[in-house]
Amino acid sequence: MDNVSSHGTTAHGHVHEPPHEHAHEELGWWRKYVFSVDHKVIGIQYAITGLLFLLFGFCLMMIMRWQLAYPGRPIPLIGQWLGQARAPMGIMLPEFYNQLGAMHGTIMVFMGVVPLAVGGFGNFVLPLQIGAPDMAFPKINMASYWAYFLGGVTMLLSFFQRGGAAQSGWTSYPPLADIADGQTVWLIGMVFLITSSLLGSINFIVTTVQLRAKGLSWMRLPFFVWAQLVTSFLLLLAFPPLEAAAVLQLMDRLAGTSFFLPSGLVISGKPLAVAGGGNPVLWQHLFWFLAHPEVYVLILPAMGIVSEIIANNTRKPLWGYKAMVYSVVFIGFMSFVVWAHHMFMTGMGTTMSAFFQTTTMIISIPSVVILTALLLSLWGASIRFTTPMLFALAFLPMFGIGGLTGLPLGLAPSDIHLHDTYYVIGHFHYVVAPGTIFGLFAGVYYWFPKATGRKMNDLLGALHFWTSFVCINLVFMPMFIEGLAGMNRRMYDGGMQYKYNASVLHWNVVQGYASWGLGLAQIFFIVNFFMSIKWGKAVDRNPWEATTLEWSAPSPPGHGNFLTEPIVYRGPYEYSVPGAARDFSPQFEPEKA
Amino acid sequence: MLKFLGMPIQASAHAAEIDQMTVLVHWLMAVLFVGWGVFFLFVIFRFRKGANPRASYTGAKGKISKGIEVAIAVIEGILLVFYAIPAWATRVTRFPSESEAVVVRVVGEQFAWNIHYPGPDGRFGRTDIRKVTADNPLGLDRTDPNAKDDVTTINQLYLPENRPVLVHLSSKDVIHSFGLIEMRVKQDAIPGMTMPVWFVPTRRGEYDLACSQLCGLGHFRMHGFVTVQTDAEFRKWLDDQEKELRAAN
Amino acid sequence: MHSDHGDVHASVRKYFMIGAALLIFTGITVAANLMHLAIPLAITVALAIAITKASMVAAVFMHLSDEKKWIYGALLLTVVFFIVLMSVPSFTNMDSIGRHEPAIGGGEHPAGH
Amino acid sequence: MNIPYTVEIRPDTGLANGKLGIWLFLASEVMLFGALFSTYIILRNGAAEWPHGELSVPLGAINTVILISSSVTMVMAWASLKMNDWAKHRLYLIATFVLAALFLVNKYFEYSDHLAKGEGPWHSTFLAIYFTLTGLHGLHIVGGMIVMAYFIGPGAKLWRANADQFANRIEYTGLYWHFVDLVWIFLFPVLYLL
Ligand code: HEA
Ligand code: HEA
Ligand code: CUA
Ligand SMILES: [Cu+2]
Repeated sequence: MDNVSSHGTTAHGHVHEPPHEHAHEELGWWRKYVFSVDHKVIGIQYAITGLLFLLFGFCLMMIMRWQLAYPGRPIPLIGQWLGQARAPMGIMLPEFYNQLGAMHGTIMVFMGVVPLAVGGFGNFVLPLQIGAPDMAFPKINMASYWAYFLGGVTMLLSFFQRGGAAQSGWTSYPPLADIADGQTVWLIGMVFLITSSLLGSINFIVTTVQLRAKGLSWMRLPFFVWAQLVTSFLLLLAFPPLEAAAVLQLMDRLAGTSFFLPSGLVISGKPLAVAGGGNPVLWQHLFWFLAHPEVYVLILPAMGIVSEIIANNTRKPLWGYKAMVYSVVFIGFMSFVVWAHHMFMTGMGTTMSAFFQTTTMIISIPSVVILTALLLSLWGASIRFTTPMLFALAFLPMFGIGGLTGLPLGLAPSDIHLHDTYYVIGHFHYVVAPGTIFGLFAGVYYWFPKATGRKMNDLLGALHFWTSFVCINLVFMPMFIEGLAGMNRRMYDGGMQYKYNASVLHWNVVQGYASWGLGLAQIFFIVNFFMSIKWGKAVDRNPWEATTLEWSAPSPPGHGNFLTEPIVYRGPYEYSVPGAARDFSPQFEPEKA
Repeated sequence: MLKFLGMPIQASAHAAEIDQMTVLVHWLMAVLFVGWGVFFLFVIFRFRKGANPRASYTGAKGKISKGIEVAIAVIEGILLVFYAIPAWATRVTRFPSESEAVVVRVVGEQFAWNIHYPGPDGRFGRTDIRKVTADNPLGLDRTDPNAKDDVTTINQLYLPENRPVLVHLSSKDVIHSFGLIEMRVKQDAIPGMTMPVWFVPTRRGEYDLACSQLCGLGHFRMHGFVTVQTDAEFRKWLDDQEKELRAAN
Repeated sequence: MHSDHGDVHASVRKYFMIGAALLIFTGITVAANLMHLAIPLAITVALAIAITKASMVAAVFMHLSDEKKWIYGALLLTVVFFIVLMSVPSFTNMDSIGRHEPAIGGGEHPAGH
Repeated sequence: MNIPYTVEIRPDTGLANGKLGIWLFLASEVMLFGALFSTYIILRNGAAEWPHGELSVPLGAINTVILISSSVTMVMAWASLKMNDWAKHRLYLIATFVLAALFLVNKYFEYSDHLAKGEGPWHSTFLAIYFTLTGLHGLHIVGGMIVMAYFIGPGAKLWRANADQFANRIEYTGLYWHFVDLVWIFLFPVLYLL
């Protein structure tokens, strides 16, 4: 029956296929660069928007680091532009500090890293790597970008509403988030962003399952594709509960319900006039049900990128590719059952805490496996220290620090001391900043030639790497010292009122200068980026002598990507095959090449 | 290692246990990080292109990595079963009985800690949401016989040394977190819930009571003070409070 | 998939029969409600019927009885995580050391001798 | 440029792209409503009492009947296409649309009844859940109607150009529509009866 039907439809389909509106005729400028349905254009739109948001989110943080270094001193340069409601006489108000913190977290996670890693690299690279002409649903792809764009604009505009932007942390715990200013617009923005991610993830899964080139079996997929596939499943199944929670919080704020408001609240000395009966911990469960998988959404694409680059620059196959694939699938699966390790202090009994501590320890093992495989891949290599490789190599120990410091947080008793301190901030910034962000930088340097036909400058690249590497460690390493000493996070004055902080306060100044230094270091990147688009060294299809399919397409690839239909003959990382003429045997070259 | 980690003094009976746990994990982390780090530095030096122009297709051999991974899993398991779970269980199940402990209610609000002692009768008075005023943030109903001798303070928690303390923690408005850094105590105060928290202060002195959970614009200044005294001093302080109360009425 | 015509013809009858069965089950649910069963029993009955109806819709109208392994796979994964999600209520309340009680006006506060 | 497997079936997976896509979408919808049902259970367990008989069972039952019928007409709209009966397809699709509209009219009466009494979502936990769940479900109905309206109107052209693709699209719309029905099958007992 199946054969019959598929046969019938195929015949029909080809004969009657209407001329696609975006077939080969020339498109106008708008359709080509703005409302494009081409996955490469959308990928680049995502990437540039994501980078701009990263920069913006970082600027917010640089302002905050001034306040932490010099609490209560007027902010130089931009202080007087911030306005009376935010920084009278250039001195930051606590509510503005909280807005910056909440928006930094939100912007970095939902509008910076995810759009760049998934929307940008996923869109641009994934179809190329599996030999597809485009994503499975190009229009949905475009819709997904524009939903993201709208969400982003909504979030940015929220700074200008009365009362300012959201100020209850990126975690938005009620009851605070139910009553604080700015939250409504945040929630509306989140609904857009969530919608965008859902549309995108459906597209990625279908594309990977359906559009793989001939011969590209599952165990021949580049690791990056696996990472994106798992990531998409996380987005698909973990985001809806947060969407539900956002709707409930919106109802609380707009329709006067009390899903998250218990009875008997007294706010500023007056009983709160709501029906009550709600449960504030419910929000935390729904939030972390998403947000724990979300942190793997932040790291897995970066791991994928790093793996590609390591294979390419070691000139040898990834060690333990299969174990890595199983691990990444296992991580994805487990990430749905560890969420409450963010909530040990909400009054958890022994049973539940034992369960979540155990799952947390279990999920650390596959990360160890992947990292170990990547490290062992270096053994016997012939390492080329290209710019992408510098960032990819640095990723390993940096992620190592971030990941290892997750362990004391995952054990509930040690988390008593560390919860909500700078130790947590240090833990996750090591995974997201010198971890993920470095991975993403590596990816930009690596695939830039594919997207533009030109290479980025290596000297500027090396400068960017070394300055960033030094500064970023100076920002985040002291956080462990501060956290162990007990310094709380989200402190407007850096915690200077507390005696136990006295011995570590001076680090705030160091971190301040280091973060501004980190900001300056990005100038190398920005200059390099724009300069290379025009003046970079022109390259051919395969400048890195790589093996995966994207390198068989022209640089930059035209509409439809490949000139001839790609066929895959071997695994993804066949470098230095004994007996081969060259030290790389691409997937797309037949045996006798 | 403890010294190296730079943790604050241990001012409660269970602090050492928690720090020991922290120290053990950090040993594990340090060994892993240094081990892998040395390996990492060695390979990127040894296998740079200049030193090894032709890569090996098969690369590393042997099963050491599997051994290491299993070892890590086993160590984590040991930490979990023998340290973490029992230590947590003591925190959340072995509450001292109300008769042997100093019982005190702590109620967070934006942005202060309300402290409520039951007084000599050992019973907390009734509270009523309609009685909440600026002078009576807890809405304590002084007409209730149990409430007559209740002592309340704002941001001042007095405790005797070496006696178990049982705190009934809650919040009037948003989520706060009761953080006694030096005593390794942290517990969210969640509105609509009352959470028991217990510990035994072991060192006399003045400590900070921090709010560890973002609770609004005054989160950073929601700063309480804990004074740990000898039992006699503590009793005297309570007596003085009682006297003041009677004088006021 | 029901693409050749004879096949679809055969299914049409099935669709109407299932539609009728669904309506009958709806009637039963309402009738059971009129009987005022004890709450736990009423919940069991109502959910049992709802699950039966839902399975019929999914199996027949949505052709799930005859699908491809990728769809089954995706749904299986969803079901697993759905079950995890449905355990959130017990996670929220089951093992909490706290008592549900407002800070103020919770009546007598605990503490005896 | 054509995307492969939009209409024809990929041999190794046995699927066309849209089929997998719509099922993945439904999977995410399962998680969305799952979270809301979870919320319902938590709040109901935590509530001191739970109102009974606040909603009109006849209205709810009628709406159940309407939605179930619309599922039948929807699947028939697709089956008619497969049997090459365009006229019947139109009839069934329009019937589905009308039934959906009826459902909303009914809902409108229910809502306005409550609001007239001043019993909006703010009134009690029960009504908060009732309005949120049915409101979100109602939005899904509206979404389905928009899609149907498109296939009744401008989208119908595709049948001439590419019959199989059109039939597939109707099938996917149907899958979505049955899911909306399926959610209601749970909402009805949970909100109206228990
Ligand atoms: C990309 C993001 C990311 C990643 C990958 C992780 C990974 C992990 N996280 Fe983290 N986490 C966050 C982002 C992330 N986390 C964020 C954002 C928060 C805070 C949110 C907030 O409150 O605002 C957080 C908070 C957080 C908490 C809550 C803390 C608290 O609030 O008190 C916990 C507790 O269990 C935890 C645990 C873990 C664990 C066990 C891992 C494990 O998966 C880690 C496993 C990895 C390893 C074990 C490393 C292995 C590597 C080596 C051994 C090699 C070493 C190599 C060399 C030296 C070359 N994390
Ligand atoms: C992905 C997530 C992510 C990333 C990447 C970062 C990056 C950084 N974060 Fe952030 N942070 C969070 C997520 C993230 N953060 C979250 C979730 C919180 C908690 C919020 C809360 O409390 O609710 C937080 C909180 C937080 C705090 C604690 C505030 C407090 O508790 O009061 C601090 C303090 O120093 C900080 C600092 C930094 C710094 C210095 C960086 C730097 O590493 C930034 C480096 C950035 C770059 C290097 C970007 C460079 C971009 C470009 C160069 C673009 C170029 C553009 C073009 C070419 C067009 N962060
Ligand atoms: Cu109270 Cu922070
Ligand atoms: Cu987590």
